[in-house]
Amino acid sequence: MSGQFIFFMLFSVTAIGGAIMMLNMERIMYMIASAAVTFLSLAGIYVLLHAEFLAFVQILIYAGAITILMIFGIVLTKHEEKREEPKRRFYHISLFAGVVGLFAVFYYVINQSAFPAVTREIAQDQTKEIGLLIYSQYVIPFELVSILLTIALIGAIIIAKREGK
Amino acid sequence: MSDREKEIEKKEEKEIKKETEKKEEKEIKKEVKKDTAEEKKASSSSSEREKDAQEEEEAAPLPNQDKLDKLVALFKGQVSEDAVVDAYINELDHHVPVVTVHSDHLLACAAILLSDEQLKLNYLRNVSGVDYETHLEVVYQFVSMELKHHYVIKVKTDRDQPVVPSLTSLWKTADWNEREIYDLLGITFTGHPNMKRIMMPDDWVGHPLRKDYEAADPEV
Amino acid sequence: MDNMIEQLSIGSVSLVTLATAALLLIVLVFVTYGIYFERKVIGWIQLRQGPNRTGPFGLLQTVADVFKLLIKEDTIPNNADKTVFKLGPIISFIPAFVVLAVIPYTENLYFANLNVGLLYYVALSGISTIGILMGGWASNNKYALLGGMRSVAQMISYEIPLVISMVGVILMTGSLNMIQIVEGQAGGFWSWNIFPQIVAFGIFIIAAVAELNRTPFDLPEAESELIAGYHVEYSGFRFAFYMLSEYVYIYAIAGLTTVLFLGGWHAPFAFLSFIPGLIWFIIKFCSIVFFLFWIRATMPRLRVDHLMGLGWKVLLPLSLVNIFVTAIVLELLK
Amino acid sequence: MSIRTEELLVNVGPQHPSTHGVFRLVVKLDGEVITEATPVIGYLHRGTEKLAENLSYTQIIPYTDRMDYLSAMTNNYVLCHAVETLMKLEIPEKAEYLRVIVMELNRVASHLVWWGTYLLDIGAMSPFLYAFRDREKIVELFNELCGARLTYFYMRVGGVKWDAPPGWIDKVKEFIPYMRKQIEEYEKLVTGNEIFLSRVKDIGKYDSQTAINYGLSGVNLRSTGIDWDLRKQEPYSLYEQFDFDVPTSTDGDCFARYRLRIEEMKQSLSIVEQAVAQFPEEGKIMAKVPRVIRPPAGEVYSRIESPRGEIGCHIVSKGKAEPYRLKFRRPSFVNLQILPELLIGETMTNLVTIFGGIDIVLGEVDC
Repeated sequence: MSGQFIFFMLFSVTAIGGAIMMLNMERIMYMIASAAVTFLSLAGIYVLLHAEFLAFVQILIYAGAITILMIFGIVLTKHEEKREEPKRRFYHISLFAGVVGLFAVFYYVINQSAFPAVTREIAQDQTKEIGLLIYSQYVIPFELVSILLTIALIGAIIIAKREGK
Repeated sequence: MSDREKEIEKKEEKEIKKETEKKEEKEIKKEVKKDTAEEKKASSSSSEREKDAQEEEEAAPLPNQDKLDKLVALFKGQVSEDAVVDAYINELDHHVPVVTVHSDHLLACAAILLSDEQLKLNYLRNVSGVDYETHLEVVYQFVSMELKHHYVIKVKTDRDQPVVPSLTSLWKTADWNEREIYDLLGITFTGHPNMKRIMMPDDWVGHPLRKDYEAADPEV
Repeated sequence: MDNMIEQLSIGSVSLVTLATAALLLIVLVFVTYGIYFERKVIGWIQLRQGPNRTGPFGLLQTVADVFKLLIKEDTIPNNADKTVFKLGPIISFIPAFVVLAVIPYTENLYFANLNVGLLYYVALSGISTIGILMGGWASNNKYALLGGMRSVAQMISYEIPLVISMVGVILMTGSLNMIQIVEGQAGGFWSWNIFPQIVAFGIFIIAAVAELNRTPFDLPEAESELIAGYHVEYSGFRFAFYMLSEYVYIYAIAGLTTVLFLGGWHAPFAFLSFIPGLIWFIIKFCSIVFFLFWIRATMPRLRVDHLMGLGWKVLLPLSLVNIFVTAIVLELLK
Repeated sequence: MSIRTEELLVNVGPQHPSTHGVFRLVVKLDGEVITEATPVIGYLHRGTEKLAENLSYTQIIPYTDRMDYLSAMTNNYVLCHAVETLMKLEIPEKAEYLRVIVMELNRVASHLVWWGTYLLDIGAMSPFLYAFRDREKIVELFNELCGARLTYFYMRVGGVKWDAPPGWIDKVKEFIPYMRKQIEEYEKLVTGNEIFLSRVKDIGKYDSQTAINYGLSGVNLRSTGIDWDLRKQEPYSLYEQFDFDVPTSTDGDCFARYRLRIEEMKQSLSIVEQAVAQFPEEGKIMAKVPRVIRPPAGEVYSRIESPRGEIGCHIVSKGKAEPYRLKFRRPSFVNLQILPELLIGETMTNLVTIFGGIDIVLGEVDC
């Protein structure tokens, strides 16, 4: 059992655990904390995959910025502390069946498909590699994404301004 | 932090002070006992004092007499004949003209003080309430920053149902001052936006500055 | 780091543990005497003595203070969210300590030689903010909440110019690796990044002080407005953890500044290089720490809106311009 | 779409480092912006006015020390002055000189405390300690003169209690150039600081009309351009003899008030300088006053310029040894009224700046 495997198990369990906690927690603050756990675990898995750059960007953006943004929203706005879940037996059973079915499908597909065993040389300087790829092969999607984000930013400003009036 | 320091300093000071105070107190008490009889004679009601002042006026015209006459004429002419209850010159206080106004006409008179070109009393420097045992009195000290003169306006009110119109609409200074008078003397100012106690707790009973006020604990 | 994960043996695990313990010890000693030093420096500036009672020259004052905090009764406000309240200081402290791993002291003395060292620092230091906000929110105190919100707003606003000002340095070296950044500054003080990147240095220092929540940017804990800000309800060792993470960040920022701008362990003149690199590092490090204490004793506090304005309207555009100019100059010199 | 945000009700005080005493301000916050502010006072109410009705005039003086405890000398003076006006007393010249010297020194000391604490509120800690170092020198001078450091109980009806001890006047003489140098240094340290300027400029602005309407006095009034200083307008004591300026400004903001207080310190020093130069070595320090002071029946309102503005004393006497009614017009109490209006629309940070700029002493507000 290699260290890599132990850490992979650890991170995947915390990632899934965080996701489940997030759905089941009652207080919003806890939900966000669980989400942050998931984000961090994912970053850990990235590290295991030798994608350090991605891992720390993941922490920076998701665990840092987005989580804080969400907490901000919650702290500043009024929200109900608890809400009563209506008990729907049939709903729960069908939900459970659906989840089991989905798992079965995934398991079957992943088990069946043969992944091409390409062994790629791990780049020494990934940051450089990513930069090169973004600005050569993927330049158009990259620019499109930046346009989209700019539009979102402007939209947010416009909404906020209208609110102010 | 600054406050704590001040507190400590205060304490130090107090101890020294107490000793000196005590000594002096003793001396004074001795004197007071001797003179109690005299004091009784000397005490006179305010109305008597005002009469005395008026008599003096007739004897020789005092400085500021013209100012007082003008003001009285102004009130009588512009507001009402019975607006002015009393008017005299307070010799002891730099010959300041003092006019006692009827409380029904206070607001109108005050508006004149503020607007009249000859008066321009735009600054209300102080409002005091006095309990004369027979009645309550509110004393307004006015000054004009432009013309640099000083007037005193007084209003008398009943002791059991003390009501005086509020001057907050004309001078914001009056706001807390009137609240303080309400709190300590129990005069209600009609038209005041927030007639609540200011110094004492909201549920306090009685008005401490009244002469017949009895402290909850007389020892204190 | 990669190697360690792959060859997880008892030997390597114990080595890492030992090294971590050593680092923790160094940091704790730094914090202890950093606080002592701060109080002495500020005392000296303010015509006071500073601590001089506990131990010789008051050297044990901080030890006594920490001991007091540790044995103090642990109080949690009644209406506080207990779990989050307890979690806050820990979440705030762990990243503060973890970021120290990538700071190289000399070419041989470092804990992790990470390719993306700088990014690692920036990413993890952002997590502390969550701890602060959690503490502020969970205390169920209005002042704490205001302080928490302020500090988060401030830290987010200043993280951006902080990172972007680093980009200039990254451009100069062409690497995110801290050791390579220092190597790039070898050969006399004129080749240190502080001179070609003087604008970035200015932005970095301002943003760093803001990140540290220290005067003149100590709005989150502005005692004259918010009493103590986000940690107003904390006492005992939880409070100690918040304080500890604050001082560990001073350590981290001072180390980072030395590495990024002051040439790390390199001597300012070649003939002085007989003095070991670690000494140079410590000298530079200490002068940054002193600088931080010095401005604390001198400056009044900034206002919230001015702070935000400064961050977004001045530092951010300036740092972007700095990148732009650096890139053009580098391209021309190629 | 609308985002519902909560309004926060914050109690600033009665225990808060920036309220300079037990003052409470109930503040409604929308984010960091104040939408409503309600001052609550009375925590330090000691009933001085009621107590005074059972005390002889000399016994009241120590109570005045405790009103504006940063400027006890002016408080002493206003009461003595009121009684002296009633009794038409002639005060010996030497006593008046001593009174002017201590009042002006007290003004400097009071402004120093204000300066230090104001900068502490703004977030700079060092000036606070510098200010207290220099105030200490004044306090020491007072200590030598009257044996007290804060509540002096120095003046009496008819004069002062203690003559200047030998060498005291020389010490005051030495102090003046020292203090001038210090003030210069303070200005270098603080007045030009960009952060400080951005904190106080255009903050807490009001115009002269508002100031008059609220009955503000002292620096709070003069910062709006009104040249109104009772030492000039209604001269008392020896102030007519001295040559000094009344600094005014038309800006009406916190920075104007800051500058005026610094300027006032300089003017006070120049008054002290003239007073010690003309100081008569010989002469009495007490007028002929009966052992029990019994002013004639009558009414008087005397007012002087305290460091915080117009402090007044309204006495109704019935010819007894105790006043029938004694009312103090406390400048802090009147000046504080404008606070709620100034705070609306400001942030929490400006609250501290504006509140500090008014310069109140809680002992005086509650009296």
